[in-house]
Amino acid sequence: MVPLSYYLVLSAILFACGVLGFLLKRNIITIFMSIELMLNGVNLSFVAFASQWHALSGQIFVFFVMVVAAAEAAVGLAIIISVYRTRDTLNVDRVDLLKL
Amino acid sequence: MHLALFLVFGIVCVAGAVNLLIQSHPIQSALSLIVVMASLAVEYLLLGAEFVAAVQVIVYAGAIMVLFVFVIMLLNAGEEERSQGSHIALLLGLPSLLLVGVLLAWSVTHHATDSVRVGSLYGDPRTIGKLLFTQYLLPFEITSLLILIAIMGAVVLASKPEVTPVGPASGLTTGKEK
Amino acid sequence: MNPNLYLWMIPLLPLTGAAVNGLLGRRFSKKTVAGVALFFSGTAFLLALRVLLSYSSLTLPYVEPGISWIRSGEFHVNFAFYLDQLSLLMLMVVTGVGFLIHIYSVGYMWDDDGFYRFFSYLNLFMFFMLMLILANNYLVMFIGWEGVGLASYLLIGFYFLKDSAAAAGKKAFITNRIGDLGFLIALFLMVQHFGSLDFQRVAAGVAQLPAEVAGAGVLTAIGILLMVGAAGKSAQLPLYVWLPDAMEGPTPVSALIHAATMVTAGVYMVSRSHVIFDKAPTALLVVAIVGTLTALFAATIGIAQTDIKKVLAYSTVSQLGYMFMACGVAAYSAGVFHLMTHAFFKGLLFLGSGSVIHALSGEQDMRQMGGLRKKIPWTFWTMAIGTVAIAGIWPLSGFHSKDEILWKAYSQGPSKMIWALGVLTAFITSFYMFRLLFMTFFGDYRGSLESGDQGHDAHGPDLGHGHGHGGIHESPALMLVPLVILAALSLGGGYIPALKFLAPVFQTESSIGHTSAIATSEPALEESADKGTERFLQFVSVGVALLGAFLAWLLYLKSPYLPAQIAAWAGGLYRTVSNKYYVDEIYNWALIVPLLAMSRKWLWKGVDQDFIDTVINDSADATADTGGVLRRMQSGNLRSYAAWLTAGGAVVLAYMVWLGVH
Amino acid sequence: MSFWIYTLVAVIKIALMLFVLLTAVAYIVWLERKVVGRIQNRWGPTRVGPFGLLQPAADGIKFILKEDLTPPHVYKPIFIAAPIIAVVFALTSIALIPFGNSVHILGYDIPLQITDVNTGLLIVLGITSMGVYGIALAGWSSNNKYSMLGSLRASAQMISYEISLGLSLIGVLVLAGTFSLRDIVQSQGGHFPGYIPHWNIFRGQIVAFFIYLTSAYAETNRIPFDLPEAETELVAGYHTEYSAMKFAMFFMAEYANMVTVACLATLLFLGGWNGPIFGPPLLQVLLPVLWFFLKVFVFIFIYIWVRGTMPRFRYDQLMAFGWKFLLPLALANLIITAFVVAVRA
Repeated sequence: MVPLSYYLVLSAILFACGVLGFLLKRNIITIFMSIELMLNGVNLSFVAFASQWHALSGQIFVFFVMVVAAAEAAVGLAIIISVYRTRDTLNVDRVDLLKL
Repeated sequence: MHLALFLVFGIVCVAGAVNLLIQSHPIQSALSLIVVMASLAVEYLLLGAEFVAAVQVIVYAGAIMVLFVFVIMLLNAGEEERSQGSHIALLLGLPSLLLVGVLLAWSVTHHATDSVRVGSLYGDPRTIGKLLFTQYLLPFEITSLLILIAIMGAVVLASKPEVTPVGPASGLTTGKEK
Repeated sequence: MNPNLYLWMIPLLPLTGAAVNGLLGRRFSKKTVAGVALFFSGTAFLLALRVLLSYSSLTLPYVEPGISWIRSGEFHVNFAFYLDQLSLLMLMVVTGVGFLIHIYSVGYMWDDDGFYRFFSYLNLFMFFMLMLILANNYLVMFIGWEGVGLASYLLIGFYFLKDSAAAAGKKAFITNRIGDLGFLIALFLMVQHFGSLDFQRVAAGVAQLPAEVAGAGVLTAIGILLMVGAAGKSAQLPLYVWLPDAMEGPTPVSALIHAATMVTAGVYMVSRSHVIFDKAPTALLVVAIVGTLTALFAATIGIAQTDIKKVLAYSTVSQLGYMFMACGVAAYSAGVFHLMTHAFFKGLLFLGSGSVIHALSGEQDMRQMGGLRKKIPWTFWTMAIGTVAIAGIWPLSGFHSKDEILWKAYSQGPSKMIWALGVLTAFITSFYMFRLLFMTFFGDYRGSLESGDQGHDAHGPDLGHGHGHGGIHESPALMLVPLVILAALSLGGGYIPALKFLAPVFQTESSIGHTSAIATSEPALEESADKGTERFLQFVSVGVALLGAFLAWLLYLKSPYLPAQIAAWAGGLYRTVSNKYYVDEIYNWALIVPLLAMSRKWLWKGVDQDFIDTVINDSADATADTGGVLRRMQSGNLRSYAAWLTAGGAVVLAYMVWLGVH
Repeated sequence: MSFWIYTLVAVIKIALMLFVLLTAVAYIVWLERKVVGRIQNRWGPTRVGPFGLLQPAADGIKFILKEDLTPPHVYKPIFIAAPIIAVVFALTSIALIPFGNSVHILGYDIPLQITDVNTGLLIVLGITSMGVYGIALAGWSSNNKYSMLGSLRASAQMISYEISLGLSLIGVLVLAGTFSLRDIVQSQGGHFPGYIPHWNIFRGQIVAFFIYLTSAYAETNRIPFDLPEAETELVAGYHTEYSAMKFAMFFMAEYANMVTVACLATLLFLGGWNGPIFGPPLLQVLLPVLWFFLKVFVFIFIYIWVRGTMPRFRYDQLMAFGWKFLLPLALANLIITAFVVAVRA
C-alpha cells in the first residue's frame, strides 16, 4: 500500500527539478527537456489521483497531455533548428536580439 | 512489496531528474530524461495504468525522446558554456528550494492521505479505448487536428530555406534537399 | 377692421437700402448712392405718414403677427409688430427727423471718400431703430437695441483711421453692452416670472401682482435693471461717459443718433414698460433721482466746455436727464412729449453746428469763432430759434414740454426738491446755450481763416472733414432746407397735442390707481383747482430762462473779459468742471487698471502658467518614467522572461493554496 | 504455486530460452552465409567442421580474442553504452513470446512462455521502439561523419517503419480482441472447412502480413533497407568505429531482433504453435513447439533468401516507400478489417 502523498511528493520533486532546469540551464534543448520533465511530473500526479478517486478520466487526460507534448516538441525542435541555422548557437543568453 | 518497488523506481526517477540538471552535455541529460520516463512507466504500472505505461514508453520514450536525441545529434552543439552568471539565482534559488522542501515535508507528514490500493483501478486498453472514443471523442478529434498542424508547422519551420540562411548553416542536413 | 398697415415693410426698406449701398455701393457713383439711401428712407417716412393719416380709422393697439422665431416649450417669441400711440409718435419722429438728416448729410458728406459706407450704416441704423420701436416683444426690441448700439459703434468709428475715433467707438459699444447686461437680466426675470416677453402678456402678468410698496420684490428688481439698461443706452449718470466722446463721429451722426433717436430709446423703453414701473414705486424713485442728478450734473459740465459739439453733447445728456425725471414722476407722456420736441431743436442745433463747422472748414473750437452772424445768416437764424426753444422761452416747443415736466414734477413728484433742481438745471441750460450762441455768432471773429484761403486752420485738424475751398461761406441749400424745416418744427412743435395723443397709452395704469400722489390720472389733473399755481410756475420757469440768457449776454457780449476773471477766481472749481470732474480718469483708475492687473498677474501667470501647464507637463513626465521602468523588463533575455513567468506562476499557486486553506 | 517455485521455474525457462536464442543466433549467421553462398553459386563456409558447422563457434572465439580498441576522439561513455543498449533491448523482447502450449510436469501446469502479460504485444512494441537508441547513440558517439550519417538514417528509417509495423498489427488485434500473445495464438486454433487452419493469414490478414514483413525488414535494417551499414557507401555505417566484442554485440542484437520479429510473425499470422497434433502424450507436448520452430525457421529462411536476391533501396526511395505507400496501405487494411469485424459482430 503506497500512500497517495508519496506519489504527490515524487511528482512535486520532478516538477521542481523541471522548473530548476527551466530556469538554470543555458542550452535551449535542455530547457525544452526540462519542460517535458515538468509535464511528466504532472502526468504522474494525474494517474495517482485517477487511481485514488477511481476515475479513468485521469488516465485519459494523460494521453492528451502526451499528445500536446508531442506536438509541442515537434514544433519546438523545428524552431530550435531554425534558430541554430540563423544564430549558429544554442546558448539562450546569445539569442536575445529582439529583431529577426 | 509495492512500496519497495515504488521507492526503488522513485529514487531512480529523482536521480535521473537531478542528473538532467547536473549534466553539462545535452545528450547526457536526454538519456537521463529517458531513464526518468522509463521509471515513470513502471510507476504507472504500479498504479495499475498499464495502457498508459505502454504508451508512455512507446510515445514518450520511444518517439519524442528519439526526436530530441535526433536534434541534439543533428545540431551537434556540444557542451554548454559555463557562464559565470550572476549569483542572484543562487541567492534567490536556494532559500526558495529550501522553502519548497519544507513545504513538501510538512504536507507529507501531516496530510497523509489514505493509501492507494495498487491495481484497484485497472486501466486496461479496452475500457480506456471505450471511454476515449465515447466520452472524450471531441478532445480526441481536436488533439488529432493539433498534431496535424504541429506536423505542418515543423515541416515549414525546419525545411531549408531557398535563400542561403544568415549564419553558416551546419554541414549536415536532414537529407530532404529541395 | 384695421386696414393692412404693412408695418413689416417700414423697417425692411432701410435694411434693403443699407444692403444695396453696402454691397454694391463701391461701384455706384455718389449721386446714385445718395439716391438709393434717400429713396428707401423716404418711402419708409411716407409709409409711416400713411399710417398716421389713417390713424382715425385704426383701433390701437394694433398687433401685426410676424413669422415665428423661438418655440421652446411654452416660451414663444416671434417677429411680430406692435403699434399704439407711443410707437406711432416715435415712428414719426424717427422716420421724419431721420429723413431730414439723410438729406442734410448728402450735402455734408459729399466730399468724403467713405460716402457709400456712411449711408449704408445710416440706413442700417434706421432699420434697427424701427425694429426697436415697432417690436411686439422685449426680445425683438432687444435686437433693435443691440443693432442700434452696433450702428452707433460703426458710425462713431467712421473715421477709423483716427485712433481717437476708433477708441470712442469701442468706448461707446462697451458702455452700451454694460447697460445691456442689466436689460438682459431683466428680460430673464420677466421670462421666469411671466413666461413670455410680449408686452400684452407681461402687462397681464404684472396686473395680477400686488403693488410692491415695500420696495423689495421682482418688479422692483426688473424696474431697476431696465433703468440700468436705459442708463447705458441713453447715457445717464453712471454710464454717460461715451456720449461726449461719440462726438468723434461726423456731425449728422451726432445729430441723428446722439440727439434725436438712439439715446431716446431708453426713454421709450421705460415708458413702454410703465406698467412695471407703476407697480414698483422705489424703481420709479430711482429713475427720478438718476434723471434729475444727470440733468444737473451734465448741465454744470456744459458751462465750461469750449468745443461746440461737446457743449451740445452735454446738453443732450442733461435734457435726457429731464426726460427720465419726467418718467420718474410717472409723467411718461410729458417725457415722451419732451423727447419729441428735443429731437426737433437738438437735431436743429447739431445740424446748425455742423453747417458752422462746414463753413469754418473743420473748426470746432468756439474760441476761434465769433461774429459769424453776417457771414452765415441762415444758420444763425435757425440756431437762434433752436437756442431759444431749448432754453424753454415761452412761445417755442421747448417751453411747453419742459414746463409740463416741471409742473408734473412739482405736482406728482415724490418731493419738491426734484422741481427745484429742475428749475436750476433749466437756468443753467439757457445760460450755456446762449453762451454758445453769443460766442459763435456775436462779437468779432477770433479765427484765422478770414485772411484768405491758406488751407484750414492747423488747430483742430479734422481729417476727413476739412474743405478748404474759399473762406467762411454759407452752406449749400441741401443743408439749409432741413435746418429751416427743423426750425419750423421747433417753433410749432409745442402745439402738437402730444399729451392728449398719448393719454390712451398711459390711460390703463392710472385707472388701476397706485397709492402715491400720482394716483390721479393726467387728464383729471387738468381740471384741478390749482390751475393758478401751474400758471405761476410757468412764469417762474420763463423768468429763469430769461435770467440765464441775460447773464450769458452780460458775460460774453457786454464784457468778454469777465469769463476769464471768473475762471481765474474760481481756479480749482473751474478746472475740475472743465475736465469733466475727471470721471473718465476715475473709471480708468477704479475699474480698468485693476482688471488688467488681475488678469495679467493672477489669471495668466497664476492659473494658466503655473497650474495648467505644470499639470500637463507632470503627467507627461510620469508616463515617460513608468515607461522607462517597464522597458527594462523587455530585455530580450529569455531566462529573465522564464524567471518572471515562474514567479507569476508561484504567486498564483500560493494564492490558490491560501484560498484552499481558508 | 508458491513464490519460490515460480521463480525457480522462471529461472529455468530464462536460461533455456537464452541458450536456445544465442545458439540460434549463431547458427542463423552460419545458415545465412551458406544460403547466400549457394544463391551466389559458391559453397559458403565448409572448412571448419563438417559443412562449416563449427564456423559460428570460430567467429565467436575470434570476436572474443580480437583487440577491442576504443578510438580516442569518441564520446567514451556513450560509445561503450550504445552496444549494451542495443543488445539488452534486442534480447528482452524474447521474454514475452510463447513458443509452445503449457506443459504438465510434477503436477504443475507450466506455460511454455517466460511471462504472460495481458498487454504483451504493446510491451514488445515498446521495447522494439527503444531499440533505436542503441544505433543512434552508436553512430553519434563514434564521432565520424560516416557513422553519424549512418545513425541518422537508421533512426529516421526505424521511426518511420515502426508506425506501419504497429498499424499492421492492429488488424490482428481487432480480430483477436486482446493484446496477450497467448490468447492471440489460441484464437487461431481450429480450422475452416476444407482443412484451412484458422491462422490470421487466411482470415483476411494477408495484406497485413506482407506490410508487417516489409516493415520488419526495415525495422531490423535487413537487406532491402540496410542502408545504415551499407558497405559500399558508408563504409560500415554506425558500427564503423567498433571493433571485436562491441561489434559482435551489435551483430548479435541485429540477429536477435530478426528472431524476435520472426517469432512475432508466426505468433500473429501463422498461428504460433497450432498445427496437426497426433501420437503419444509426450509427442503431443513436443509437437506444438516443433510446429512453432518450423514456422520460425521458414521466416528466417525467407529473410536470408531476400538478402541474397534483393538490391538495396536508395534513401529517399526508402523514406518515400515507407511514408507514401506502406502507411496508407496499412491504414486501409486496418479500416477494412475493422469494418468487416463491425459488420460480422
